[in-house]
This record gives sequence, C-alpha cells and structure tokens, in this order.
Amino acid sequence: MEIDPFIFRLSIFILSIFVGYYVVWSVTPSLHTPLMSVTNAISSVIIVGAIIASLAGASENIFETSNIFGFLGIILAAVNIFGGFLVTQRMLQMYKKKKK
Amino acid sequence: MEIDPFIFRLSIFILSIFVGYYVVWSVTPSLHTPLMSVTNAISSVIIVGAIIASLAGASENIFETSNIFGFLGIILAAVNIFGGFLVTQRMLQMYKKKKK
Amino acid sequence: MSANLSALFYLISGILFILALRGLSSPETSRQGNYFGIAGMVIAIVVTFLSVGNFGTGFIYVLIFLIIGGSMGAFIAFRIPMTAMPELVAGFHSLVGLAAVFVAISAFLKPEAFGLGIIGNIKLASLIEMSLGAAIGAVTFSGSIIAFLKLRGIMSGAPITFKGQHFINLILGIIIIFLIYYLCKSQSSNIFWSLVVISFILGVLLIIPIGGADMPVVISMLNSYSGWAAAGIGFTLENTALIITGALVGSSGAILSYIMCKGMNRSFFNVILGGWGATDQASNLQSKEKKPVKNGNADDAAFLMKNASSVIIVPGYGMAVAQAQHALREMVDALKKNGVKVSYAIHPVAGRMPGHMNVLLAEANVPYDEVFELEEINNDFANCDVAYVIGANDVTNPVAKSDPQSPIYGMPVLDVEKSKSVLFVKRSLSPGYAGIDNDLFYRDNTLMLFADAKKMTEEIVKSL
Amino acid sequence: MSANLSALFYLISGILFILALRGLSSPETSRQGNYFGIAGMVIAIVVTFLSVGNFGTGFIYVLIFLIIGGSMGAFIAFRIPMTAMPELVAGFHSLVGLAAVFVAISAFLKPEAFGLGIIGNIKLASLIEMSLGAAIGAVTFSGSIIAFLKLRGIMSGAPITFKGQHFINLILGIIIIFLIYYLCKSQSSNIFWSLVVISFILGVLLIIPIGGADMPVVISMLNSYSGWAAAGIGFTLENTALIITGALVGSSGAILSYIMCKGMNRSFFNVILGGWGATDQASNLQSKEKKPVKNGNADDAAFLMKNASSVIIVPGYGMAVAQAQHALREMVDALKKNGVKVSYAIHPVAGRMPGHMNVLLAEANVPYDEVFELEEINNDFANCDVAYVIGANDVTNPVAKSDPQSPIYGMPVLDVEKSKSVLFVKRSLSPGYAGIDNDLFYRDNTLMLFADAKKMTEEIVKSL
Ligand SMILES: NC(=O)c1ccc[n+]([C@@H]2O[C@H](COP(=O)([O-])OP(=O)(O)OC[C@H]3O[C@@H](n4cnc5c(N)ncnc54)[C@H](OP(=O)(O)O)[C@@H]3O)[C@@H](O)[C@H]2O)c1
Ligand SMILES: NC(=O)c1ccc[n+]([C@@H]2O[C@H](COP(=O)([O-])OP(=O)(O)OC[C@H]3O[C@@H](n4cnc5c(N)ncnc54)[C@H](OP(=O)(O)O)[C@@H]3O)[C@@H](O)[C@H]2O)c1
Repeated sequence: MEIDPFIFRLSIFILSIFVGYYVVWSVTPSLHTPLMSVTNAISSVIIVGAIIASLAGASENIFETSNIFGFLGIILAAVNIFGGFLVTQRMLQMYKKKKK
Repeated sequence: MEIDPFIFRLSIFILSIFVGYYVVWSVTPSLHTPLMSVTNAISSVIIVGAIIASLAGASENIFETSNIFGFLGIILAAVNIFGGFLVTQRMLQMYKKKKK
Repeated sequence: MSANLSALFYLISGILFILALRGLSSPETSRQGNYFGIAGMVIAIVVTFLSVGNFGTGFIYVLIFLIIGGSMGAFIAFRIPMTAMPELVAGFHSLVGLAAVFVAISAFLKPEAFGLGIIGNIKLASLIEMSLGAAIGAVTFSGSIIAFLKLRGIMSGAPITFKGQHFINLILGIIIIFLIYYLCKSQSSNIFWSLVVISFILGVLLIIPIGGADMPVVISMLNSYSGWAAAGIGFTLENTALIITGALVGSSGAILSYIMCKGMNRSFFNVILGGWGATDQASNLQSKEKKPVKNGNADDAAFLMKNASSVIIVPGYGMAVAQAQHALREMVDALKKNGVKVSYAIHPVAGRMPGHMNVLLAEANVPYDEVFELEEINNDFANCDVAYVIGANDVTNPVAKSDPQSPIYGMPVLDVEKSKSVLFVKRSLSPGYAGIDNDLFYRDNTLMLFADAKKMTEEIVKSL
Repeated sequence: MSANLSALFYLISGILFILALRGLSSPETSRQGNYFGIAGMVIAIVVTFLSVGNFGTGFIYVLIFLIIGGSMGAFIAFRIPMTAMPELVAGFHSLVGLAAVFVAISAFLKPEAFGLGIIGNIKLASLIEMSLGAAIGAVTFSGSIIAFLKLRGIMSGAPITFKGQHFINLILGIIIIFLIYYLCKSQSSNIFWSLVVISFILGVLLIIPIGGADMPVVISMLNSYSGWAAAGIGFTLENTALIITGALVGSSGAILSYIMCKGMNRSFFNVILGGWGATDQASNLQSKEKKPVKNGNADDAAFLMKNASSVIIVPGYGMAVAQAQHALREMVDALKKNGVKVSYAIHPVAGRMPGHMNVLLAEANVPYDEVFELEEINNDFANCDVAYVIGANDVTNPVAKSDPQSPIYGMPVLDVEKSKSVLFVKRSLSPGYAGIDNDLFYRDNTLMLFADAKKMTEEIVKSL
C-alpha cells in the first residue's frame, strides 16, 4: 500500500500550478513590475540546494569541486534574494494612496 | 530521510483549499445554484470509502455489519452522484445565449 | 492495480473536479465542466474497484446498490421542479453527511480493510480523522434534514428557540471533543457510537433556532461542513481525490455563505445564532400602514410598458413562489415585439438561494445575456422608463441606503426608484423576508399591482 | 531536525510564497505580501541549515558567501534607478538560472549528499530531473545575459538574424534531448558537461534574433523557464518549497508573457521567432511624411490645459526615457491648483515592461488611485478636454481599430482622439516601438509639442 512520494510531489506540483495561475491573474496590473521582481526573489529559494551542496562531506575537504559549485550557487542566489526583495520593497513603498 | 505521507497529504489539502478559494470566487453569480448542486455531486466521491467497506473481507461473509454500512453508503452516495450531476446538467442545459 | 497507479488516477480525478468547478466561470464552459466532473467520478469509482480487486459476490451487490441508488437519484433529478432546488440541495447534503458517517463506522468496525490497523488498535491519526469525519458528517446529516423539512414546509419555518439553547449546544460541542479524546485513548466502540448519536442531536439543535428563510445560508454552511468531513475521511482513506474534493467543497460552501451574508448585510454569527427578524417588524408596520398607495390593474401596466422605450424587470422570491417565469418571458417577448428594450436585473440575494432567479429565468428560456447583475445594471435605472418589480421587495428597499437604524442598512439594493415609474406586482402590502416595510409602495411614481405574480403577468400579456 | 519537521517547514515556506504573490492583488496588501515572502525565504534557509546539521567550517563559509552575495544584492537594489528595472530583472534572472545549473552540477558530482544514490549510479528519476533542471537553467542564464546586454544597450538591440537560424536551434534542441537520454544510460560526466555547454549556446542563439524592444516578453518567458527549472531541481531535492515556488514562478512568467503578447496583439511565436518590425515600416513612412502637422509650444499647452475642466495624462515609453515623471507630477499639481480634474490613463503595454508606467508614477508620488487602466478610463476621453500624451505613441494609434492590414490591428488602444484636443509630447514625428506612423499627429485637434518630454513638461510648469 506504500505510495511513491513522487506521486505526492507531482500532486503538489500540479496543484501549485493551479494556485499560481489564479494568484497571478489576481495581481493588479499596476503591480506587474513588482511581481516580476518578487518572483525573481522567491525563485532563488534554489539556495536550499546550494547550501546542501556546499555543506556536503566532511569538514576537512570542504573545497571539493561540488562544494565550490555550492558556494558559487549561494553567492548568486543571495544576490537575487537580497536584491529581489529589497528592490520590491523599494518599489512597493512608493505606491501611495491620495491623502484625503 | 523518509517523509511521513501525512505531510504530503496535508500539503495537498492546503493547496486544494487555495485552489478551491480561487476557483469558487471565479464562478459567475448566475451559476451559483448549479455550483451548489455540482459540489454536492462531487462530494459524493466518498463512495470510494463505501465501496472499500462493502468489498472488505472474504466473499462468504459479505453481510457483516461493516459491509452493510458500506452498502448503505453506496446507495446514499449513488443517489447523490446521479441526482447531483443530472440535475446540474438539466439546469446548465437551460442557460442559453440570445439567438442572433 | 498498484498503489502508485491508483494514487495517480485519484489525482487525475481530483483535478477533473477542479476543472468541473472552473467550468462554472461562464455558462458556455459550464456544460463541459459538468462532464469533467462526471469523468472524475467515473475514474474514482473504477479505480477503487480495480484496486480492491475483489470481483466476487460482493462486487455484484455493489453494482446492484449503485444502480438502485443511481436510479433513485436520476428519478429525482428529472422530476424535481426548478423552484424546489433549495430543498433538493438540502436533501442531498443530508445524504452525503450520512454516507460519510457510514464510511467512518465501517472503517471503525473493520479497520484492516482500510489498512488502518486492527480492531482495538487503530492508528491514532486515523482514529482522530475518522471520528472528526463521523461527527461532522452526523451534524451535516441531521442539520440538513431539519433544513430540508423547513424548506419543504413539512416543519414550520419559524425559529424554535428556548432558553439556554446556545449553552446546551456549547456543552454538546465540548462533550464531542471529550469523546474523541477518550476514543483515542480507549478505542472503545461504545464511545464511538455515543459520539455519532450526540453529533446527530447537535445537528438538530443547531438548526432548529434558525428561521426557514435563513436556510440557504445554513445549507451552504452544511455544504462546507460536508466538504471538511469528506476531507477528514480522505485523510483516513489516504485518498487524494477525497482530500482535494473535500477542500473544494469546503471552500465553496464557506464562500457561498459569505456571499449571502454579505448580500444581506448580516454577520454569519447573526444568522447562525438564529431567531432573527421576529423582533421589531410589528412597530414598523403599524406606523405606516395607513398611507395611501396608487393601485393599478393589468391594463394600466400594459399601457405604461407598451409606451416605454426601456423596461427593467426585477424578479424576486414572489416570482419563484408564483412560478411566474414563463408568463414573464411571454410578456417580455410581447414588449420586444413592440420595440421596447427589456433587460433583467438580479440582486445577489434575490429569491431564496444564490443564483435562484437566474436558474428560473434560464428555465423560461431567457437568454443569459439579457440578465444582469446588480453592479452591471444599477446605473441604468436612471435612464429607464419602467421598472417591473415582480415578487421582489427587500432587494429594492431604499431604507437600506437611508436609515442606519434599519436591520438591512448597508445592504446593496437595486435603485428601482430612479426609473420614471415603478410597477410592483405582489399580493398585498405585507413585507418580504426581512420583515420591514418598503417605502417605495407609497411613492408617487409607484403603481401597485396587487395579484399573484403569474396571474397578473398573464393578464398583462393579454392586454398587450 | 527530522525529515518530517523540515518537510512541514518547507511547506509553510511555500505557502508564505503564495501569500507573497497574493498580497500583490492590491497596493495596500502588497508590502505585507513582501514580508511574507521574506519570512518564507528565511524559514527555508534556516530549516536547510538545521536539517543538514553540519555546523563546522563549511557553515562559516556558507554564512560568509551569503553575506557577500547579500550585500551585493542590497547594494544593487538601493542604487538601481527605477527606469532600469527591465535590465535589473533580466540580470537577476540570469543569476537564478546559473544558480540552478550549479546546484544541478553539485548534485551530479556528489549525489550522496542529496540522497540520490552514488556517483555512477544515480537514481534514474533524479538524473532526468537534474539534467532537465541544468539544461533549462543554462538556457535561462545565457538567454537572460543577452537580454540584459540588449536592454542595457551594451549590445545593439537590433535582431541578429542569419539563414537557417531556427533550424540550428531545432538541431541543438534535439541534441539536448539525446544527451539527456544517453546520460541516463551511461551516467557519464562528459555527457553531462556537454549538455550544460550546449544549453548555454542554445540560450544565446534563441535570444539574439529577438529585437531589443521585445525583450520584456523574453524576460518573462525566461522567468517562466527559471520557474520550471527550479521545480525540476525541487523534485531532485525532494523539496516542497522549491516545487511550489517553481510552479508559481513558472505560471507567473507564462501569464505575464501572455498578457504582453495580448496587449500587443501578437502571437507568442511571432515574438519568439524574432526579427519583427523591421520589414514594412519604410513604405509607411514615405507616403505620409509630407502631411502638415500643427506645431505648438509650452505656452500654448499651458493655456489649453489651464482652461480645461478635465485633463487625462497618457504616459508612454518616452516618459521613462526622459525621466519626466517628477516634472509631470509638478505639472499636474499646478493644474489641480487651477481646479482642473486630472487623471492618468495607463495602457497595459505602455512603456517597455508590464506595470512600467505605474512604478515610475508611484516613484514621483502620484497616488495610485488617480491612475487608471485602459478599460476603466477609455470611455472618459469623450468627456475630456485635453489628452496630454507624453512619450506615448503606439498605445494611442487608432490604426489598431481601423486598418486590418496594420500589424497592430486588434490591439486595444486608448481613445485619445475622442477628447477635445490632444497634445503630443515627443521629439519628432518618428514612430514608436511598432514602427508604424500615427495618424493622430495630422489631425485637426492635435497639437504636437516637439521636445524632450522632461524639458517640455518643465516649461509648461513655468508657464502655468
Ligand atoms: N437569495 C438568497 O441566497 C437568500 C438567502 C437567504 C435570505 N435571502 C433573503 O431573501 C430576500 C429576497 O428578497 P426578495 O426581494 O427576492 O424577496 P422578499 O423581499 O422576500 O419579497 C418577496 C415578496 O414577494 C411577494 N410574493 C410572495 N408570493 C407571491 C406571489 N405568489 N405573487 C406575487 N408576489 C408574491 C411577497 O409579498 P406578498 O406577500 O404581498 O405577495 C413578498 O413581499 C432578501 O431579504 C434576502 O436577504 C436570500
Ligand atoms: N509594456 C510592455 O510590457 C511592453 C513589452 C513589449 C513591447 N511593448 C511595446 O512598447 C510600445 C509601448 O508603447 P508606447 O506608446 O508607450 O511607446 P512607443 O509607441 O514606443 O512610443 C514612444 C514614443 O516616445 C517618444 N520618445 C522617446 N524618447 C523621448 C523623450 N526623451 N522625450 C519625449 N518623447 C520621447 C518617441 O518619439 P520620438 O522619437 O519622436 O521622441 C516614441 O514615439 C508598444 O508598442 C508595446 O507593444 C511594451
């Protein structure tokens, strides 16, 4: 009766596509630029993989090729994470309502 | 590293709530009555449980208490499934566009 | 059938259900949506047969019962008049609820068939899920039965209230939680049965204080419950299709109740705690009953509308009661032949269930592109010659805009009073569902047509 | 940290990302949404640390690199001018793509760290997922780099086309599929590296034939790709947060490209196959260049607007180029002081990326409730005295409504010509992005103000 976790992940993936479809269509057009920058930031959650890669193996040889690729991945993803969220924040801060 | 399937089911459940939220809000108000009848019909997918219950055990003693509850469940769910989908179909058939 | 393959098919079936609801976003795609739903259900059933893989005598019985239930359902579906949809939905809900209870009972009695452990040693998580499923299912069942009886008129629609009612419900709720707790500890079947029985009782007590006209909100709420019950059972049976469906149905019911409450400008708790509308209507009535109204007949109405350039029809609950939709359609056809522009304005809570008026008009072959929602058409009343209000009342009441004291204050209403003249078809001056008098009856540009909605409309057709 | 607990936290982080996008449904909730996104990211990172549980030297290095990258990101975020957003997004995409490639490479080099098997014997499913992730990531990387260079003006924006281009791309695509197939059979690292290299080349070749102004569609498409790459890696790493995010980002990019193509009335393939707009514009220009236009100066414009009762501002790409948004805001303030009603009309594809104009106006402190979308405001032009078109061109071109031969036929446009008079601020009669002449320049109720958008607006402010 054991179900392969892949099936579950597939379900999660498909349902997320539905959610993504609806959630993006409900974004107001005036915020489409922040939408682009924030999706950029969140897609850098790939940093998770980079962290695992860079911490793999014993502590002595942390500069094996695979770890180095991990470290590079971390730098790239970190640029994106900080850059993406901060620039989004900067933009959103500018959207103001009329003072009454 | 094995993850309990419950976590996956929980993920599926939560994502489905998001999907449900969006999908129902996008239903046009003029179809709210068919919405009620069709959700009724699909919630009868609980018949799956009733079928398992009624087929449980060896073939000789299929009228144990638990099987009987299964059979009753099948009847109830079947009324709903056929009734729900057919009445929805009947209603939807009536929604017509102006003939040009 | 391997567990993986069937899990995949259950996923597909869940997705087909999503697509079924998605289809309802427009009438054009709705029929296709319904076929998706049917396909999803067929897949779920067939896959279950294949994965149980027991094609002995039991299988024959299953088929027989399926056909019995199915024919009953089909019979009801073909016979039911469109005006009885609220009852029908309530009745169907009760069946889903009871089916959930039955499945939970079987799972408790024969856990090994579901892979949940053995009797007396059921997995904790499964036990919690199945007892929640059973309790919610039982509440849904008995509550829906009461709703059905009230809507069908078998039981009086009046709220049944007594002192300490809410307190008793609270106590029962707490007892249910305790029973679930002890059930998990002891796995005793006595506790399980008590849980089911008390949940049945709670369902009854929860619904009796709610007035008949509030039933649509209750039905939706119960619909939502039945969804969560299904999801609970879905966790027990480890079935993706059930989990997805449960979440869909749960949200759908919750959102529809929200839309209704919003449309009536009442809070959900106000509805659920019941006994509404029975309080201050008397005083309201007395003070105004004496004012003069302009009284008209079918010929007056026909004359007015024939000479109008545009007419907006505002149907309400009375149209459903009188089954006047077909006559109305004839009237509109006659007007259109005279070159009058006619459209329909539907308030979100006109009638007694969401979309009620739309279904009835669709039944009478009114094309859905002549039927408009409140926001779409409300500005057009100002440029319209005649508003023909047929069996509607509350949804036109301007007190919702002007009097902060009124219970319906803040509810969006149709601005019929802005049109040049207003025709009200109803049998008397008595108020509608909300029990408050309607100022419009006494205005100068209003003509009251006291009669049954269907008769009056038919007479107008004759005079046209 | 147990696998279950971390799976739960990754789920929470995925849900926070959903809420982050959901927040963008209105400006009020958007800031909160961004905090949800940040929270989701923090959770994902912390949970990863805890579940790897290796707090040795490596951990220090990770922190250091995180801080290095983070400060670079923060520096860019604070420094970048709002007008450079398109390039910024392209640049950031390239980084995500490259990061995905790096993760895939590490996973290939040390599969045991990710629980995917051992070198030379990686699980088949993981191998497929990681090679797809690497290939898509590589295409995203090199494609985004080209997009960045074109937008930044480092590389010419002109489409680079040569014969057989699409054929070569097709061949490369087929080679990639073959390499993945052989990789799965042989697990050879040479094949893996070839896969990565060829994907880099494909990315470059795919984007060079596309004109600079089409880059926004390309960026969105690459955004979508980077989402799918992330989801692929998510399957490899068995990480829910990555799978959810990948699907969100994938849909977001796809929908934005769709919206842009729709707003330009072009098919997606038309954009991707490239080389557009360079064909028939010459003939168009010749035939009309001779017609007379009315030429005005800042004083004329100030006079017209001061005496108007309502003015609608239509900003376009030229406003962004000239950085005229602050001057514009001053002009509007001055007009408002004179009692003129002013609103802004934004076409869905005004400027060079979705929402471009909105961000610039927000930067200049224009309240977002004075800014309207096409459908909301298009009917108001008929009742408006002056339309002030600043650096916009294509989005006002009535040829989209009248001439089925025109490449932009069918694209929705702002009906500026319906207002009493139209002011066009641009430097010349040259066409806009679509390369077609605009009939409006030659109409009687149009006054051309030939100047840089910022200078002209500042002069108008002075005359007011
Ligand atoms: N749609 C929903 O989902 C929903 C749910 C819950 C509650 N509600 C409530 O229901 C109400 C709906 O408003 P409404 O304007 O449609 O209805 P209403 O305000 O309840 O008024 C219906 C009117 O129809 C008249 N009527 C009844 N039978 C008739 C007949 N045979 N011929 C002619 N007239 C007849 C009645 O007056 P006479 O007795 O004088 O004929 C009554 O005033 C709202 O208050 C709403 O809040 C709606
Ligand atoms: N927003 C998006 O997402 C997106 C994406 C892809 C493509 N597009 C395309 O971009 C176009 C956008 O339309 P649009 O009306 O905003 O722009 P446009 O049609 O490209 O016209 C911009 C005009 O601004 C003028 N201009 C340039 N620099 C200026 C300056 N410094 N001062 C004053 N005027 C200046 C130019 O005329 P002069 O040279 O005479 O000054 C030009 O005619 C559409 O065709 C759309 O399809 C948009």
